Amino acid sequence: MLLAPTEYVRPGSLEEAIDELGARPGARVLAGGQSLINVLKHRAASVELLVDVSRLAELRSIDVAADGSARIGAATTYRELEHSAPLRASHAIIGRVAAGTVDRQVRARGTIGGNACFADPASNYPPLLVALGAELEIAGRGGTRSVAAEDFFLGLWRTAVGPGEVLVAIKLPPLGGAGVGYRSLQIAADSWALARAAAWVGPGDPIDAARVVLGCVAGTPVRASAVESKLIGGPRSAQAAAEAGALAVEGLDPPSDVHASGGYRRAMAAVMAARAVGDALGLAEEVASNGR
Amino acid sequence: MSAVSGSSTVAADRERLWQVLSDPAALGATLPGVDDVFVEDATHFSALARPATALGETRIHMDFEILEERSGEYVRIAGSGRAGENRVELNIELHLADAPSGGTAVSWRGDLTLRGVLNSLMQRGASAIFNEQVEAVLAAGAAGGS
Amino acid sequence: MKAETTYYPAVEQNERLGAYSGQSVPRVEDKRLLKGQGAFVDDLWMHRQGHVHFVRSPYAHARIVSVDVSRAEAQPGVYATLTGEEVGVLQQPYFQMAPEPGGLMKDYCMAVGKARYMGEPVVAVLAESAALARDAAELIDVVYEPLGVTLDGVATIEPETPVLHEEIGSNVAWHGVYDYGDVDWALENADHVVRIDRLHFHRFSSAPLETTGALVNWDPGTGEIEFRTNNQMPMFAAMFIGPAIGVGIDHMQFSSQDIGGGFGIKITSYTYLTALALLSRKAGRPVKWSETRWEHLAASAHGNERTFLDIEVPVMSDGTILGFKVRAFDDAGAYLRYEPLGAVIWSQVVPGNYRLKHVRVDYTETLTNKCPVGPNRGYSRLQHLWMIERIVDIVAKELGFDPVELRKLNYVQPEDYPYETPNGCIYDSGDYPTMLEKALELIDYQGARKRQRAAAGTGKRIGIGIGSTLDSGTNNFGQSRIINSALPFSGNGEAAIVRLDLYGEVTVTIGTTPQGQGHETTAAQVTADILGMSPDQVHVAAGYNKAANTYVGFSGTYASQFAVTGLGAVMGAAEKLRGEIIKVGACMLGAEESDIELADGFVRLAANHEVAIPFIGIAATVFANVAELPGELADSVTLNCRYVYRPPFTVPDHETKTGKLTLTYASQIHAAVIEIDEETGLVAILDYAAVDECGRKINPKIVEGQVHGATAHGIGAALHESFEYDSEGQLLNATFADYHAATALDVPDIRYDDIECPSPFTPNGAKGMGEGGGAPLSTICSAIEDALPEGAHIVFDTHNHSERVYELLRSAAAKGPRGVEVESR
Amino acid sequence: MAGEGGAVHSIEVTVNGETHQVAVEARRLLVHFIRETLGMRGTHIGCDSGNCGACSVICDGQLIKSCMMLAVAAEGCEIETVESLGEGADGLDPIQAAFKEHHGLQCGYCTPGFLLNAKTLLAENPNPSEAEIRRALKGNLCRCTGYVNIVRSIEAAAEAMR
Repeated sequence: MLLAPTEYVRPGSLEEAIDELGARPGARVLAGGQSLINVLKHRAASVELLVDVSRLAELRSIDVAADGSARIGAATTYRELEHSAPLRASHAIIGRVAAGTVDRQVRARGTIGGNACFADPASNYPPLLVALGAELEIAGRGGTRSVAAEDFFLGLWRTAVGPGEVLVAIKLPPLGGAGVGYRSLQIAADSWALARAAAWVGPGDPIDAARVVLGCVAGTPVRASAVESKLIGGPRSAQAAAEAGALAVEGLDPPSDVHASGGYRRAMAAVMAARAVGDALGLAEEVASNGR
Repeated sequence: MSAVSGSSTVAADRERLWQVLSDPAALGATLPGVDDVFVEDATHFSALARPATALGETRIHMDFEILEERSGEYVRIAGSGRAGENRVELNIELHLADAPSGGTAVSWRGDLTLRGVLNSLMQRGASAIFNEQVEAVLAAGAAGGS
Repeated sequence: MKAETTYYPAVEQNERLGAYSGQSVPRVEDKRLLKGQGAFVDDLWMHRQGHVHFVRSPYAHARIVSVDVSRAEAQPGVYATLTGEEVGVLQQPYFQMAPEPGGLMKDYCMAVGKARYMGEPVVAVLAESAALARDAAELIDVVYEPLGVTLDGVATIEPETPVLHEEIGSNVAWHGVYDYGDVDWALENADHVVRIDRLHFHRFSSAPLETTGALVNWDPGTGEIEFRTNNQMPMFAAMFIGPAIGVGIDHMQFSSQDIGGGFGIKITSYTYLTALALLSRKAGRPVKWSETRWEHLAASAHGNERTFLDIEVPVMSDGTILGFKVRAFDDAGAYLRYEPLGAVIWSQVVPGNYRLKHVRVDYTETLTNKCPVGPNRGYSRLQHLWMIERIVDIVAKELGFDPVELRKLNYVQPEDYPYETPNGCIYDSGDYPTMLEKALELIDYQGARKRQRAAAGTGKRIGIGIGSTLDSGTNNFGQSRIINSALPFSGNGEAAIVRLDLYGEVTVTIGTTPQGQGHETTAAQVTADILGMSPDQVHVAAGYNKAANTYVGFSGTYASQFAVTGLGAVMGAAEKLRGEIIKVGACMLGAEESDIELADGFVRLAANHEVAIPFIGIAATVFANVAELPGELADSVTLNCRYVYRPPFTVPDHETKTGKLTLTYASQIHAAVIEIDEETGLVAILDYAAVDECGRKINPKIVEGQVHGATAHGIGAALHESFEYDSEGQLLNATFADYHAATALDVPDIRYDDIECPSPFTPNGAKGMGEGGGAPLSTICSAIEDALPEGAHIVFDTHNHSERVYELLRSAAAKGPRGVEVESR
Repeated sequence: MAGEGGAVHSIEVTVNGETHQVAVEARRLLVHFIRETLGMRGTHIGCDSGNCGACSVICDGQLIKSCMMLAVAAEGCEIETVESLGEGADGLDPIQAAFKEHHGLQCGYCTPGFLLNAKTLLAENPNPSEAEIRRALKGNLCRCTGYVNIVRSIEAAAEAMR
């Protein structure tokens, strides 16, 4: 419960934040703190300087453009995502996933940017952001750059955000008529997900475009390319969805932990993938709690 | 206890890479997140490793012993250390071979054991972080060697 | 009635209970708790106090080669440290209840020489703040020499395994055979014998939301040690601590006000209290310790893990189950902190709810490199009761009996009470068939069977489960002689004081340590009835305080007994006070005692209510105007009445392992309808019903609340709460992020009903309750078994997370061994 | 309160309407600030991983877990704790009264968190279904009641407040 000594600063602007981060290799961004503070409490890791960006106006806006694309400030809380009307119109899935994330208390403080930067294999947004083809906007001394979600997640608790950089925003392309599915499995209501799957399927019939992404099965979200190419050009059928499962986990060897063996996790990833694709095809839909 | 393994191909040629890898002091100097490298003798050295993630750094004081080596191709290392009240134990072997397309192909395999509450907290991630550290060492070795 | 004559001396039921006893009177405790005014141990402080952090062993088994505290002690703000080496000098090993060789164990408050489980305290650091203590702890250099670990509660007895305690020479803590009736005859003569390879009861904890803590001060001036702590059995703790550190019980003061749940887990905190006392003496300061959650999960106490092997069940063709034979291995973890009492407590319920006549249990208590076990809600009985319920369901399934009819056939019947079990325990009252009927109604049993058939082929499977359990209460500590004939324990008891204060206030002090069970409220209810007033006119002192002189050797709150022992003591004291008030009142009114009655806080003439004296008049006279009274009367009253309730126990027999081990037998019959998702193995509870019987209820709402809580613990344990160690003995779920305590979304709405079968053996007809017997563990397993496809493996574990259910579902297709065989003749 | 080492910041925080100007170490958690620095003991600690919700308080109108927020990060915030509920030393607000009437608490350790959870829930949704109440309570653990009577208490409070 008791953190190691650390320093704290709450910069007034993004520029100041970048300066603070640049000045100290041991500095880290503190947003909602709903993951970071717990890690520090157990002294599993320590941080020299916490740079609190949670109140930076530049990081807290939700802008939905006329074309249906959205730009979400990295320090936007789950609660804000859950209640954003524009986002509900453009990308309802973002709010739905937010609404099922952990609990009210965490949703009031936790941020989508923090979730992405935590980059835990069990985190809820990474697979979804990859499936939606999101771009992540990173600012640093060198200016601002955009990284595709697929290239953003480098490994467990590591992302493309380098030393001295800050994740500023998450940009979502317009959904058009595409369907999105998101599925997640936990042992209990408040536990780590064992398997997650997100699916994005274009409006065409036969299917013209698809992205299927798994979570919890490796250090980073895993793109199920085999499923995607099988789906594209095929019918929007329940059978297509059912077949997606086995195909999605081909060649995967997920890790084991106290909650699930790798084998079970693999089997569940297949089930979640099939269901998510089914949801994206509009065959079924479930709004479930999706754990931590 | 979790198994660790991986492989990567680095630009440096085998002899040069080996030279750097087998010189902890020089290596330590070029390594990100490794300080206080102290070489006791030909087979014993210690270091403060600070694997860095988005969540900060975990400071691990490690003592290493080179158990077996065949110059330029193979080394087996045992390490033990502590992170706060937790303990870390490590057994790893590295194989070096000339990569067909030039450079050196390195593969490693071993096991990593965390003991203490850290083990419960890091069970999903310890081996992944370790493998990334090895890649960092090789990269640094390659850099030092090229 | 034969109850009184045959089994126990006649018990007079108190006629005066009624106006308030039996009513759901709102709890007096609630106001302060709702206002954030409760006083929990972490809310207390003392001048000059230091804060303690324990450095714990990261190894499950390791020799402690050296400890260097110099860098830590050099830190500013660090007051002192305490090492295992010092403890080895300052403390005598704790008294052991086990006979030799298990009793040879040398157990200390911290690791001395070697650590035997991950999380065992190795060094204690005392500093100005908890944060500084933790900072300093990181500077303590402990050199460990890792040793081999033994983790399997059965395999640990094999010759090649590492031995935890050299002085014992093996990992067997205790072994005994309980043999009742003639099980060999039964197995030879039965029409069928059902053989079950293995059943496993997993490790979990009721994990109270408030962790263990204490504020301890060893006063150098008086030599007295003050323990302000949430330990839930203080005098038991004192009996361990005193001899260990050479301090008399008279020099130890214990107190607590509000305790944030206990469920038994806080009984064995005496080891930490010992370390804190030693540290306080060394530092010359009060020391404060609040356990973190990971410390609580890794190193307070776990519930007993038990493995049942080679179960053989003789069954007659009509479904009569004659009994069973089993080898049981109870895994006590690294030390015997309350054990091996668990090796006998289960025998309070040898036949469960059934008329089983022939039982043989070959019982071995073993040691492993895991957290020591301690009493945990349903302690030792729930493991045994779960096994019996598994037997009944498996017999029904294998021999084609209806699980409902098979239970009704084998249940102890209403006309059987008082019912003597094969080992001489007396079930006081009950009606299991009626309870089962009620439970089935609550889940719409017939409708559920229809839904079950309708679900076929939908990818979902419906299962219906039943769990029948007992909550044996008010135990006879003489049962400890069954495991060690030399133990000087027997009977039980509880003390209470009811006093008329100077201005006529009625004050009650009790010897228990309530943790949410509403003792202040129920004590006020019975006192009010006996003294003819309303509960809000009765002041019950909050919490426990040894200085109140209201305790006996086994005072505390545990083992489902307050309604009998605690309230029995309060009622006895209130009756004594009533007698004194009437005596004084009669004298002052110049009337016969028989003409006097008590009402509304007055002593008055039954015939003429105008002739009355308020209690203040009685009190003022006795305490401040005593010369007005005749000397012999004045000498015969104190208005300060202490009473010790003593259940009518005799000493059980060591040789035959028989005797009256508990006074009351509350019962629970649960029923559930679950739905299993075939693709994932996830279990969803669709309907859940709990029917309770605990004799006469003093406060029905409190009883219902206890049933809800016990049910939630069982459901959590059945589906997602389990302590898991890896092959190195590392606890893998040491925080609430990985130990999945049940949330409001995991526990369904519980449909509750009850029946009342007053106990003939208690002064108020009540039975102790609250532990619940782990009924949900039996119920959920029963429901999963019911949902599995033909040919599937039996449900063999109490813990059935989605992956295990997934495997069970697929075991049918695998056509492997099913864990059960039937021999029919 | 003892010094803890590390950087110190002077912050201004309003708790239950009273504004405090205090120096706190950067590493100090809001829950320790409330319990130790301010000496208000109604906010409890039940875990070290942000799961149990015993430390729940209201921060600028929203329910949060005070063990996952640094005190320095609460600079300028309005905090409400259980001590703010009900009139004076003895008064119970409708939610507290409902918990008492429906036996929505046993040991009482988790209760402050549940009360504040219920307060923010009913402020947003005066007429919640049982499912909505259970969903809202997910972040608060109770080991005594099995939640049944907590849900009933909140349903009753909602009715009383309508």
